[in-house]
Parts: sequence; C-alpha cells; structure tokens
Amino acid sequence: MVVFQAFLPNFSLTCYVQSIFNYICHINQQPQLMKHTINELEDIASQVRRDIVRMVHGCQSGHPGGSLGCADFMTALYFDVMNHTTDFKMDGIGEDIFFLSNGHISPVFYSALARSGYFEVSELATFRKLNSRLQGHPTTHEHLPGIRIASGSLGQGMSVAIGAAQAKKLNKDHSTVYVLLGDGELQEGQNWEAIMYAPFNKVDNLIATIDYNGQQIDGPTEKVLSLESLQAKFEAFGWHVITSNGNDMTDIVKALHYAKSLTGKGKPILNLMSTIMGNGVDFMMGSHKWHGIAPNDEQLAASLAQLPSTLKDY
Amino acid sequence: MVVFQAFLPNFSLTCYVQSIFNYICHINQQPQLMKHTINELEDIASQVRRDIVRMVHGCQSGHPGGSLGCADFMTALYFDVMNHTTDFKMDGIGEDIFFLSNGHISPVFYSALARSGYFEVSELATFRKLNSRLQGHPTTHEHLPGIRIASGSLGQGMSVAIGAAQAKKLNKDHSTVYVLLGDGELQEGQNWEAIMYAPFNKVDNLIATIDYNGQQIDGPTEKVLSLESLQAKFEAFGWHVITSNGNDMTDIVKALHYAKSLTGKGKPILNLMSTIMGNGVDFMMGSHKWHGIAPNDEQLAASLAQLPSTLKDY
Amino acid sequence: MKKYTYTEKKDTRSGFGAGLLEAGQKNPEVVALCADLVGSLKMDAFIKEFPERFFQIGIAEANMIGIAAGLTIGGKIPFTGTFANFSTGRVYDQIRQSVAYSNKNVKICASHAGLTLGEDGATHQILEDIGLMKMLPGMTVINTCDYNQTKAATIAIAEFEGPVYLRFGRPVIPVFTDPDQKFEIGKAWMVNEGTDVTIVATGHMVWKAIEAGEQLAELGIDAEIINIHTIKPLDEAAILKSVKKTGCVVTCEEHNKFGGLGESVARLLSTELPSPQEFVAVNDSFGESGTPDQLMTKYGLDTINIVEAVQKVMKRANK
Amino acid sequence: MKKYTYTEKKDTRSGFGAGLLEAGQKNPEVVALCADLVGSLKMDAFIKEFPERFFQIGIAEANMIGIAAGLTIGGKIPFTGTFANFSTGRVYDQIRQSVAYSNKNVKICASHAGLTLGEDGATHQILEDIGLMKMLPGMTVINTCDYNQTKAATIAIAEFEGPVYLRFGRPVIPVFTDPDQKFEIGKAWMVNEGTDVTIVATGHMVWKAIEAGEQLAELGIDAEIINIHTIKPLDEAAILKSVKKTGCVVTCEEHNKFGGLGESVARLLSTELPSPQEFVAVNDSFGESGTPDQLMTKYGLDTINIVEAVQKVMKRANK
Ligand SMILES: Cc1ncc(C[n+]2csc(CCOP(=O)(O)OP(=O)(O)O)c2C)c(N)n1
Ligand SMILES: Cc1ncc(C[n+]2csc(CCOP(=O)(O)OP(=O)(O)O)c2C)c(N)n1
Ligand SMILES: [Mg+2]
Ligand SMILES: [Mg+2]
Repeated sequence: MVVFQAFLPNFSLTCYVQSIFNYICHINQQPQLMKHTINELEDIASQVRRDIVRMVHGCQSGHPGGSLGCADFMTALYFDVMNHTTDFKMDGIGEDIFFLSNGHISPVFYSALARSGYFEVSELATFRKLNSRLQGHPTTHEHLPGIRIASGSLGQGMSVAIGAAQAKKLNKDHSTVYVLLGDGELQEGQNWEAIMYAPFNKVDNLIATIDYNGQQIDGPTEKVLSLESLQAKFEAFGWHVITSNGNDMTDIVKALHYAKSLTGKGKPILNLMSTIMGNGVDFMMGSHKWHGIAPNDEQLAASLAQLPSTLKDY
Repeated sequence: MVVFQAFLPNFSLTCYVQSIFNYICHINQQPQLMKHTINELEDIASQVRRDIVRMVHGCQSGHPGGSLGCADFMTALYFDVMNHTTDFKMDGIGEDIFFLSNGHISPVFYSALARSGYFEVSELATFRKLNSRLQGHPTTHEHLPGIRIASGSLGQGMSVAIGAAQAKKLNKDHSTVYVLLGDGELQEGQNWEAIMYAPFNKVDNLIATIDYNGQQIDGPTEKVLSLESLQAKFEAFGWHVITSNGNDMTDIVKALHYAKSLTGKGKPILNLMSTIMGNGVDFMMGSHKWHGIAPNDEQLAASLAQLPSTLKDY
Repeated sequence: MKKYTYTEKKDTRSGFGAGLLEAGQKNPEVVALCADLVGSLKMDAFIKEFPERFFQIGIAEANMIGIAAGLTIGGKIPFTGTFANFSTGRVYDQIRQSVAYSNKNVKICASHAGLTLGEDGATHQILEDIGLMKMLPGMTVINTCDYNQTKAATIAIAEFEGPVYLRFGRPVIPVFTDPDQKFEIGKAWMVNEGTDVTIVATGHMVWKAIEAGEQLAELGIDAEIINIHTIKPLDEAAILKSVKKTGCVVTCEEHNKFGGLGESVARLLSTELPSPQEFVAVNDSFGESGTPDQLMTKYGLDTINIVEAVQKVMKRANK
Repeated sequence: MKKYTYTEKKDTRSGFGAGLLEAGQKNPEVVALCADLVGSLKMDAFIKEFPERFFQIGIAEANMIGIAAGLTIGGKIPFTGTFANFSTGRVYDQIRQSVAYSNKNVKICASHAGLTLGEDGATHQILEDIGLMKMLPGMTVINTCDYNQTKAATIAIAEFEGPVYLRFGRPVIPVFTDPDQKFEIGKAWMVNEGTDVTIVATGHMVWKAIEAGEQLAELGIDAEIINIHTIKPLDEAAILKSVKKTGCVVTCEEHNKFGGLGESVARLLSTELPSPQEFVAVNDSFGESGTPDQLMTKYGLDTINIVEAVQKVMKRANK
C-alpha cells in the first residue's frame, strides 16, 4: 500500500488553513511542500509517456495523442495533488477521487495508476489484449484498481463526478472530486446539463479539467465545431474558471493546487488546461492525426528516443 | 386556401430592402404594413385563449399555462409575421415555417393553425380524444395540416429547426424558420448541442424564441434549476439575442419583425421572450400550478368571462 | 379459478411513492432523484421527510442517470424517477455505460409506462422499455401489477445490490395482492393453477388476465395464470413447468409485441419446449391520445383479447 | 452445398462509403451527416465530391438526428453516420420521436457494430442495436453481409421512402456476393437450399454460416442457409417455408441473444410453427477488448458454434 498525501491529512480545519497556504503558494508562484520536486514530476511524466507509446504500439491500437498531452496533468494529479491511497476502495471515502470522462485516453490513466502503485506496471503490457483488465476504455467490469466508472462513450463523466461529489457532501467527506474531459467532448449536450446543474447546486468540491488541445478526430476543433471561448461559456454557466498550461509541470501543479484552494467556496471549479496533442513526441505533436493511431516499430523507436526512461520500462 | 404574407413576396432583393425597412420600423417603434392592426391581433389572441381553455376543459387534460402565455406570440406569428400559406405542404418551400419544440403547449398551436385556416376550427373539439388528429402532443402521424414534426419529448425541436433551415439554404429558399422552446426545456442538453452548432454553421435563417415564463412542472425555474442569465449564455454561444415582452402584442410583433430583419447576417437569432404562464386568466397567472391541469366547469366559466370571443367559439 | 377481489383501486406509481418512503426510512443510504416530475412520480412524501436526500435534477435525464451512478460510488442507493420513456430510451447509452456496464447500484424507476398513460399520446407512451432494459447485461427488469406489489418491489430493490429497472403506471387499477407480501425478485407468482393453457402476464395485464381466467372458467377452460413481475432474470423454470403441463401459452404485456416479455418467452420455449404461443401486446404501432380504457381496447389489450388468444392457442395446440 | 468463393476481403463500411457516393451521384437530394467520425464511416469520397451536401455535426449525435429529421422536411435524403452504439442507444428517443414517429426519410447508418469492432471494448461494441431499432414502428432494419451487399443496400435505401437503420462493421471480411446485385429490402436471400436444417444468418455471420454449411456437408448434413439482411420487415414467408421443410432452425447474429433477430424468428415460429431453435449469439454479456477473431471465438460466434448448434437442434428435432 502506498499513500500519497499532498500536504496534511484532509480535515476541515487543516484543509482551510491549507487552502490559504496553497493560495499563497500560487501567488508566490512557488508551490511548496510537495513530495516531489518539479523535476521529479517531469521525470515521472516522461516515463508515463514512454508507457503510453509502448502500450499503444504493443496492441497496435489506442489513442496516443490525447494521452501524451495529458501526461503532465495526470502525473501532477496522482503524484502530487490528490490525497489518495492506492489501497483501492470503490467508495473513495476520505480521499480525493478522479474520473476520466474522455475514456479513450486510457493509456495515460493506466500508466498513472500503475506507476503510482495501484497495480503492477507489468500489467500495462496487457493493454487492449484479450482477457485484460486494461480494456480499451476504462471499466470497473474487470475490477482494475483505481477505476470507479466505465467511460469511452463520451459526455458522461461530468455527471458521474457531480454525483460522486454530492455523495461526499452527504457523507460529510471533505475531499475533492476531479474529472478530466476532452474539449471535443464538450460538444456533447449532457455536459451542458451537468455544467448547468453543478453551480446551482453548489457542487464546490469538484474540479473539472478540460484537455484543451484544440483537436478531435476529424480535425482541429475550430474546423469541426468551434468551441469559441470556453471561458466565457463556463462563466456564463456560473463556474469559477482558471486557466493553465497542461504541458508545463510548474504551471499545472500550481494551477491544481490553486484550484483546490478554491473548493468549498460555493462554485465548481473549471481548469481550462491548454495542452498540445501528442506532447513529448515531436512528430505526433499538434495534429489530430495521432488522436487514435498506433506507431509502428520505427515510430516507436523515434518516440522513445525523445523520452528518457526514469522508472524503468515495464 | 388562405395566403398570409406579411409584406412583399419573399425574394432576395425585396427581402433585403424589406429587412432594412423592418429595421427602420423597429427603431421607429411603429411596425407598419401589417395586415392586422395590433387591436385586431389582440382580439384574435383572445379567441385563441378561449380555444385553449375550452380544449383543455373538453378533455380534462393538457397544458393551459404555457399555452396561454404563448397566445400572443403564436397569433403574431401566424397572423402577421410569417409568410406562409395554409395550403399545407410538408416541405414548406418558399414559405416561413414554424416548429413547436415544447410540444405540450399544443393547444395554442392547434388554435393558431385552425384560426388561420389550416383546418376547420370545429376539429379543435377533438383535442386529445381517441382517433383525433389533434394528439396530446403535435404529430405528423395523423397528418394534421400545419405540423411538420412530432414533439412532446422535450429538447428536440431546435435541432430539427436547424436541419430545416439548412435545407432551405441548400434549396436557395430565402424564407425563415421559427422555433419555440420552453425555458425549462433548455435544461435538456441536446439544445446546447444545437445552440453550439447553429452559429458556427451560420444558420442565420433561424429565429428561435424562448418562452421565458420562469416556470416548469415542479416549480419556478429558479428553484428547480435556475437558468440564470439566458442572454449571457446564448451570447457566449454566439447568438444574436433580442428580448421581448411576449404578452404585449405591440412589443412581440415589433420584436419578431426586428428579428426577421436580422436574418441573413451570419448569426442565428434568439428572441428571449418574457411571458406570464397562464396569461389572460387571472387565477392561472404566474404559477407553475397551471402548467398541466385542466379547469373544471366553474373555472372554465371564470376563464371565459375574462376573454372576449372575437371569431366565434368552435 | 381462484377468487381475487379488491376493495379499492390505486395507481401503481403511488405504491412506488409509498415504497420509496419506507425504503428511505429503513436505510439512510437511500436517496432519490427526479427530473422535474416529482408529483407524477409520487415522490413528495420522501422529499418531505428527507429533503437533503433528494436531488432535483431539472429536465435533464441524461445528467440524472450520471449523477445517480456517481452517488453510488459514495455508497448511496439512488432511485431515479421520471416517465418510462425518459427513463429508458432517452438515456439508454447513459444507463448502458454508467450503470449497467459499470454495475452501479442504481434503481431506475419509471412511471407512466405503456398505453395507459392516456391522453398525452405516443411521444410519452413508450411500448419498448421492457425490451430496451432486458437487453442490458446485468440489468434486473421488473414490471409490477398493483399498488401493493409495487410498494413491496420498491422496498425489495433497495435491499438488492445491482442495477434495477422498475416499471409502473399512471391509472388507478384494482389492488388485489397481499399488502404484507414480501417481493421476491426473479420468482414468478402463481396466480392460479390450471391445466389447459398458461397465461403469462406482467404489469397492468395481470388483473386483465385474472378477469380473462374467470371468463374462461365459465367456458370450461382451466387457465394457469402466472405473474411474471420480473422479466429479467426470467423465472424460466416456472414457465417451462407450466407449459410442460398445459402445452400452450399466451403472453400479455402492455408493450410492443417485438422485443418484450412475449419474445423472451418465445425464445425460452424455442430452445427448450417449442409450443404454440399467442401474443397479447401492441401490434408494432405507436399509441395515441385517448383514455386508458379506450386505448387498451383499441390496441387489443383487453380481457376479451386474452380470452380470444387463449381460444386460438388452444385450438392450435389441438386442445 | 453451393460453392461460394472470394478473391478479396473488404470491410462492409467501405461498401457503405462507395454506395453513399453513388447514391449521391444519382440523386442530388442525398446529403450526409457525421458526428466526428468521417474516416471510420468512409464518407471521404462523398464529402470530396459534394462538400456542400455534407454536414459535420461534431460530437453531438442527438443534434445530428434532429438536424437530419429537419433536412428531410426540405426534401433532403439525409444519411447519418457514426458508430452503431452512438447511432442507436445514444439517440433512441430522438430517433423515436423525430424520425420514426414523425416518419421522416432519414437513413441512420451505423458502423462498428458488434464484437468485431475489436480493441475499443464493450463501451463501443453494441450488441443491442438490432433490438433497439426493430422495436420502433415503421423502422426498416438492415444488416448487410459483405462489401457488395452493403453498397447495394446503401443505394437501395436512398431510393426507398422512410426511416431506415443500416448496420455494418469494421473488419475486412470475404466479398462473396454479386457486385452487380440489386438489393431488395425485406426479401431474404437464399444462400443455399437444403433439407436438414435452416440456418438464418445476418451481417458478418453469413460468411460463417457458409463455412459452417460446408463443414456440415462433409458431415452429411444438408443445411438450408438464408441471409436475412432485412431484419425488419422480416421475410416471414421465406423463414416459414424453410422451417416447414427442415423442421428446425439456427439463428446467427452478432448481437445479444436477447431482443435481436433470433427472438424475432422465435416469435414468428411460436405463432405459426413452433420448432426447435438454437441461438448463435452473444449470451447476454458485454464484449471486451481483443481482436475481432479472438472475440468471435470467445463469445461463441464462430463457424464451429454454428456447426454445433445445428447438431444440437437437429437432435432436438429427432433428425
Ligand atoms: C458519444 C461518443 N461519440 C463519439 C465517440 C467517438 N470518439 C472517440 S474520441 C472522439 C474525439 C474526442 O475529441 P476530444 O474530446 O477533443 O479528445 P481528443 O481527440 O483531444 O483526445 C470521438 C468523436 C465516442 N467515443 N463517444
Ligand atoms: C424529455 C422530457 N422530459 C420530461 C418531460 C415532462 N415535461 C413536460 S413539460 C415539462 C416542463 C417544461 O418546462 P417549460 O419548458 O418551462 O414549459 P412550461 O412549463 O413553461 O410550459 C416537463 C418536465 C418531457 N415532456 N420530455
Ligand atoms: Mg481534443
Ligand atoms: Mg417554462
């Protein structure tokens, strides 16, 4: 059992003190008290990226683009920001919990879970293979530790996260619920039902992050169906919006701590996180083309050459 | 066959001239060239209201509240604003067409259609009765002239109207598509898919009106799930928003002509129309209680006493 | 024919409302959600007693299913309430992924199912919901037959772990089952033992099957009547045992004949005991506006239709 | 056993793409819509030739169905394209009200149906779509068996007036039907005449049924193989005629055994000609990640499963 706690145990008073402290950290631009330095987190993220390309290569299917773009965020979340235990319990009572709504970027989720101790990293090799717990899209059906809901059909995770957050309130559990969504995913109407519901119902223990990479399957989001100003939209719906650079570890760590400091203030928090699809592998970067195809052997080698191995490959 | 044309035949050049003219009318605050005076339209609306309460009373079911609130709007649309013919053709090519998304207010739709000549007013007596073409919610299934889509399950009409508007564009048909939605209905996510799609795709031959009565079944919208500033939301999604008082005939006629003058300018138009649920019948006014119940005999008499008969009851 | 009587008529949805309140009193983890139809779903008593355990979602059924799934994660037992159409077809993919595939302990409770919704007409009268829900692996599908059974079922599903679809209706109908019954999920209820024909009925059709049984008795036909309140998992043993004895079956449901209980029975028999079967069900059409009784007559779901189906199926079985 | 051969393997979705292009060339009213899956649906050629007749909807399937319904009003013939799950369960109520009940001329075209979608896993592998669509009054439901048949069907449904669900798949499979065929909606295709057993197959299972027929022939069993490409309206006459001759039937579909083609056949036979039937179908479970072939084997949808089902059903029929 591995226990991660970003700061102190999360009780309400300490929590409050800590929030203020976080906020000060944020404005000082120097997140403190982390178990890992920024450099260490960057190293972990590099390993996560290696895992992603190797997993996708191993089964010749899956979604490297969005996964790579979110590697820094997932590393920050699982290795620094969330108060969580890898002794997995479905109810997650007393800990921060995370939902992946854009389930197609499962490789980054699986790597973050394995690397932070939820299950053996060797199991990453089974990704998308018959009888694996690491299904193409995350599922509870195969009882993989760390997964609390199935996703893959887009647009459902925000609602689930709200429900989990409201359960925490009923349980007087002051920990936080995180959810990650794709930007293209926001075209699904169910999100807007949830986006309308959360502020009105003061779901302020929820931090939603948008993987704002400007890409979806058929092309750049602004060509397929532009989201225009997401900030304006979320604000018009009553959210507290912060922005961040999801591929700058310092910034994303800072933003997530700041977001946490905003919980409990009556509003849900939206972290509009700019990322680059395929980040970390030069020839995959910035294009929707690598949304959902696997590298061949050569491309794998070229990818790995750009990504230092830090925690040993599985 | 009855032909209504608000102004001139709707060809592009005249249309353009007319738009400017409309706009001038609007800023002069004096809508001109109407076939009916405001007084005449108000009289028709009174008859429409009589029809509504009589229909709902006749079958002891249905939705008087929203219907009464939209009586002025539907009268303005069918007797003044729309260029349409009652010689019903499903494709509506060359004419303005209307969709009712909040299908539960079918009584006001049926009355407006019958009173403007689509079918015999006597048929209003069959509302919600077995084998009637006037189903509880509007349907094409029974081939009632004037109906182009079924509604009743909320949230679908905006998408349908967009499709019809895009078909008009493909057909080089410069007429306008109107759609009416409930305010509570906007809680349905499909609307937001449509609201995101229309501006990006320049569906600027579409005028959507919200029946902004602040009520839904379980109570005032602001208690059930507040919509907060709808204007801010629609604007954040890229619509041209105008506001109107849907229970002031002068204002709603003016607003609709103004809305029409805004078509063809690259943006869909949203008419945020304040109404009072139950408008015209004092004891039904302003409460969600009359969303969906029928008056008894006494209540019917009390209602009719407040509403002058102008075109003869069916 | 065993005698069934009733002293009052009640709507099954009120049985749900009463059961929900009691389930809520028994277990503090029970919570309720509604999509702007509190009165129709008879949730008022629950809301009054447990305001903080009620979630008003507004007109957003997809969000409701997702929130319910999320609530289970924190150990809650959510009961969602809206009309049957908006409980199933409107949110099929949400139920599929976030509830059924994720095996979440959500109770999807659906009122105004079938034709007996009445005047609102076809957009609201879903006749496909049993089929929709029975195709989902892991889903339990229940359609109760009167107030008491609905109340008992509501209490029972709160104690059962796993996703459940509970279907009930709008009109008042005879209350004829035991007020103190214990509801056993998946266990058919033998309404009447008989030898000539098996009548399998669910929901509002059970009382009509009893009426038909009485009329058939007068014609000298001894009908075995089985109430299949749980359509999934289907009590296959009970049906097979009965049809083995009678040799023929009539299925009765307020549903399209495609995809529902009738087809489940046909499948079962085709693989175990091919037998003549007749379907008392809607003949693949939408409903329409009218009173519940008018519609049940027009769409062939009346007592007389059961009687005629029995006569036809027995003839086919050479009886 | 009639000999079927093939020289190439292609995916049925490419047959759709080719058919869509040709339908678009034939009729200027044909338009296409897609929800961010243009490449998967093979719509590129159509879009290239008719950019102004293509509507990119983004990831908003409900809106896509509504827009398609609206487009029909102006006389267009819209073909919507997305994966089978998002074409049906995701938008069931929208199809129900705005398309089926409104009788709009929308062609709902669905790729990646069934287990053969492969590695994406259960959230994407719908096994209930045939059941979903067959329950809608007025809906025509088609599941084609190879590239050529899919192409022909796509062209045929453009000429047919009314809502259609067209189901096809992702993997490459043998192309064995006539490239110049005319597709007749609702008319079963007699793949092989035989006397011992009727095999009714749809979609990807047709080629497997042919393979099974060959293996059965070696065992001395003369199987009649019928391709039911149109599941609704079902060619009841063809099935009844065949089962009257053979006395038993095996249905084969890449679908849950609940609610699909198999149950439609069971219903038909139960009312007309009760006969032993076996189901080659997924046994009420979700799928999972794996290669198409692995999954077809694991979930019992292989040639061998058809052979075994035939042997079982013939034994049950005392043959
Ligand atoms: C309901 C639904 N519709 C369509 C899809 C197919 N799909 C998978 S990923 C994707 C694009 C998602 O875009 P975005 O959320 O921006 O993710 P990114 O491509 O940036 O990783 C689509 C359309 C799906 N999984 N679910
Ligand atoms: C999808 C769907 N969910 C629920 C309903 C039930 N319903 C009918 S009207 C209504 C309230 C609608 O509110 P609003 O749009 O504001 O209309 P108003 O009450 O003002 O007439 C509801 C929830 C429905 N018809 N469709
Ligand atoms: Mg993206
Ligand atoms: Mg309202």
